[in-house]
Amino acid sequence: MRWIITTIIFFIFWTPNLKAQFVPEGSYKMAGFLERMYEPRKTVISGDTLHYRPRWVFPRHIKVQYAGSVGFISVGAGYHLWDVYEPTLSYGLLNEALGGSNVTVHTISLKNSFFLTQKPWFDHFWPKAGLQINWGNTNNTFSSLPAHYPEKYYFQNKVHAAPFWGGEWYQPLKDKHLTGWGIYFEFSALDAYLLEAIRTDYVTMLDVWSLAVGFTFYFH
Amino acid sequence: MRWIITTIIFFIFWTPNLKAQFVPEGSYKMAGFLERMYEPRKTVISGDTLHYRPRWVFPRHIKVQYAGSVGFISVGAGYHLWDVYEPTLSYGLLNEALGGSNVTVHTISLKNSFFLTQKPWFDHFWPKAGLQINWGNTNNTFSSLPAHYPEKYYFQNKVHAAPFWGGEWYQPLKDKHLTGWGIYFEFSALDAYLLEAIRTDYVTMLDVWSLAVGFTFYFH
Amino acid sequence: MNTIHTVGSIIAFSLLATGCNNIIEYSPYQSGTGELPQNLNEKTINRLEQESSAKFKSFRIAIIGDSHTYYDDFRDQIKALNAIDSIDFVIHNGDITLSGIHREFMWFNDIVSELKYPMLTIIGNHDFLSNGDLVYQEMFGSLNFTLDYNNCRFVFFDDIIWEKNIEDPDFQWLHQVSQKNDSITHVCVVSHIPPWSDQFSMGNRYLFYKILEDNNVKLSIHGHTHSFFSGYREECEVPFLVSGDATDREIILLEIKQDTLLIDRKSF
Amino acid sequence: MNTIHTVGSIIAFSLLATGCNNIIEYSPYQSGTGELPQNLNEKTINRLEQESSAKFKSFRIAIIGDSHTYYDDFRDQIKALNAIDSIDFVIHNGDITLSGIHREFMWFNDIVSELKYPMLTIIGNHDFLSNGDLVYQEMFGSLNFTLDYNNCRFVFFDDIIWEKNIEDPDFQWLHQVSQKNDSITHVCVVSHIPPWSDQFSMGNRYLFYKILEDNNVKLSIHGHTHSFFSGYREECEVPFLVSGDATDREIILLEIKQDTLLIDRKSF
Repeated sequence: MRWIITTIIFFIFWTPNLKAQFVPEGSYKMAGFLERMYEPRKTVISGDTLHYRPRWVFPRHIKVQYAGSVGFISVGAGYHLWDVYEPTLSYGLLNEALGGSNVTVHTISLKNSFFLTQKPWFDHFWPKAGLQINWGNTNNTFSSLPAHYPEKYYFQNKVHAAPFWGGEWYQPLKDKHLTGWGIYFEFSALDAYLLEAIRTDYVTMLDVWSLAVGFTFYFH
Repeated sequence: MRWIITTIIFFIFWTPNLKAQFVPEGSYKMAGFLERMYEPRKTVISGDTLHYRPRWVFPRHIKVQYAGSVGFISVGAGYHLWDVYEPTLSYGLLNEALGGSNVTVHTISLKNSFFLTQKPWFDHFWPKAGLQINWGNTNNTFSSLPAHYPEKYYFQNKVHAAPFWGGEWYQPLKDKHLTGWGIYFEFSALDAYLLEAIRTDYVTMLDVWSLAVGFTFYFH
Repeated sequence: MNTIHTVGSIIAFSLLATGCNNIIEYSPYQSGTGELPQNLNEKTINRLEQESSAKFKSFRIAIIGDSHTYYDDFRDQIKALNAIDSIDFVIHNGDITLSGIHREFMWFNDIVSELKYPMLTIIGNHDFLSNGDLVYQEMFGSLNFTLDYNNCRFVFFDDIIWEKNIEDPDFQWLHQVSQKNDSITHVCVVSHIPPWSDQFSMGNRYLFYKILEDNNVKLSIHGHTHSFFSGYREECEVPFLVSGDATDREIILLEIKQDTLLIDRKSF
Repeated sequence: MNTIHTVGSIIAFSLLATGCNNIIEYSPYQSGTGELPQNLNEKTINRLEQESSAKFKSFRIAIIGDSHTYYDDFRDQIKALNAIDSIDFVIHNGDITLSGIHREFMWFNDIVSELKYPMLTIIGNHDFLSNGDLVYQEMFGSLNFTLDYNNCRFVFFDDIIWEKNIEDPDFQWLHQVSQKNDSITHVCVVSHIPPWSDQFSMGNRYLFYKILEDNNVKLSIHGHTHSFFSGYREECEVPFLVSGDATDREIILLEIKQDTLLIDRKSF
């Protein structure tokens, strides 16, 4: 484990110090299918014409992530809204082959990530933080109790919220599909762990973090 | 009961034979709020401007209905799409006060109604047919079996499909909110009843129908 | 104006053809809306207990069950029952509906109204679906009840568990009303689910057997399995009788004598 | 370059501070990922059975339970146990976690690793949540097991029902291993849920009592209720001992003698 973390830290801080501009547009020729998505389309509603561009619904980025309490590996796609907000919906998998767990866990996660600065640090590093909502599907997790239980016998244990903080080292690209890519790390803390950190002296605020590392690819 | 049905039949066939045009537009001055909903608005998505009219999302009609296996009384709203299709989403209530049932039943129903003719019969009467999806909420109905049952112990009994046929007597109006109104009847047959009609000699195709009567109000 | 009358006639015809009986339905899940007869079991018990003799006297009953929505077979079964001479009463072992919805109770009632013998029903697990348990109670009365007839006691016991979200049957009541009493000639228990079915926990099965044995019950009568069984289970000293469903096209006749119970199966 | 090193140091510090131990977590629901010790109960049983004498000899055990996530109280409880002289072993009556998630098992293990006496745990209903039953089995071994010590038999019995979607406890196994055997001095049963709790159907409760009575069990030990109880229940001839939770800040000491069992409560 340690060598992975060390490699990542090395990687983040020693990549060449190129000038960065976040999600630059038009810096390189786009692929045909992306260009076509930027073209306006029309549809008719109640006799009116609605103009739209397919690009609006096609994701801005995809992420591939290792660990972070949402599976051994997770992949997701998302958007970039109102300048500072980056929602990403992912699916994570943990099983015998991927992560060595003797039980399979499927996790759906909505990562609500916010940019913490207006410009990147050292031209490349964007500090981010936000809240993740993780929805775990495995044995004996439930969002509402099975009918045979008395009311409120257990609290739901399927959905967990997890605040996180971290950052991403962004690298622009001259590519017809991608405007750039980034490598990120995030420390997240599950609500259940935070609760124990608050409630007990035994569990401290340093015991609750789960590290995720991953790559982001940004589309034109 | 009989007198209600008789009154309705009488009403449908003896109202004056006015010239009808289905959902006429601009025949009368609209109310301010409706007119404003027809005005185009703008919003910005990804740097693009999207033009739309609030009228697109405001329902075309509302319905108030008696009986029809979806409650003593049900109210709903819907749209008119692709000329022939009229979807209506309703909520129906049956309880002690409304219908004299010692158990309360809440029903959500999606009425998928289709016009069967291009022009009304006798200038007013539109034959219609379609499929209703009824979702009943009461005791011991479930869409998936509670966890303590073996798999497939029962078939789901919460959602029922019901084909229906009927028609509406349409009357245009000179009103600033409404373009017209209609009184309708529908005979619907729940899938469970149809199944018995097919499976057994005892239940015949004449035993399975449930009558609904109601009013529709059409907005500008 | 002729066409209008044509259309009017079509609608009027539809209304008449459907009999205007079930044509106004507020919900398939309705209950207590007054279209069904009330307290049929209670009325039958009153009638039978009046006709009953104070001392033991041999008699014969018919047993059927699990009619569900096998309406054609069930109608034939009712006709076959009417064709049999001298039955004192009929027991229906439960599952009179498929989904516990109101119209199924109406159809059941319509068919059963042709029966010339008095009939008692016990509730089945299917009759608990939707609001069926409420409709059932309106139509028949209590879910647990007893009949004393010709100095024999019949204990009708609701043993539905899963459909009540895992609720124990009222074993205390069962034990109390089945209590060995030397003045009663025979005690028979009637419940829809036989105790070896999977709705019973291991302990509830054990307890049911124990109550049957301790009270010296003569015969334990059930439905639910959709196939006939008569005889002993390994774990219990009391014999069981299980009726099949309406599609088996048979009637079980039970001859109750001073010293024995005779079981006969009659096909139709 | 100075600022880069500052940021690097912050991250490196975070990693070191968190100990890098739990910092890579694939899922709170993971199981079998190798961070936990294995088969703790089995190892303890092997050790105890080697130390055990062939004939009866008086001994003393400590009983705790329902530690859940009361970690501060639980740590004090472990310290208090260490401060007591001459305990042969400790029994934890189950609910070692709150939600059955992996990290709770790690925290439990971390605290318990300070205990100087051998400990046996029985699974609780909370330990069944998420994939807790799988983590539990990896960490401790079988859910049903026995310990023979100084010619006494301790039967550890998993009686969790609802969390297995209504599955009967293995009463046949319980009956078999508790079987009255004149060569064994005392038999004690340990299970998380006392039989009068609502997870038991009426019949399962009756059956549990019956097995305890028929096998002449000396004491039936439980947790689950979060409050201490010692004595008889109306329906059963075998006495019960129920431990409270970790916040009760007490340890139950059980002195096992040839002719009697002495129960003592020690606050800390």
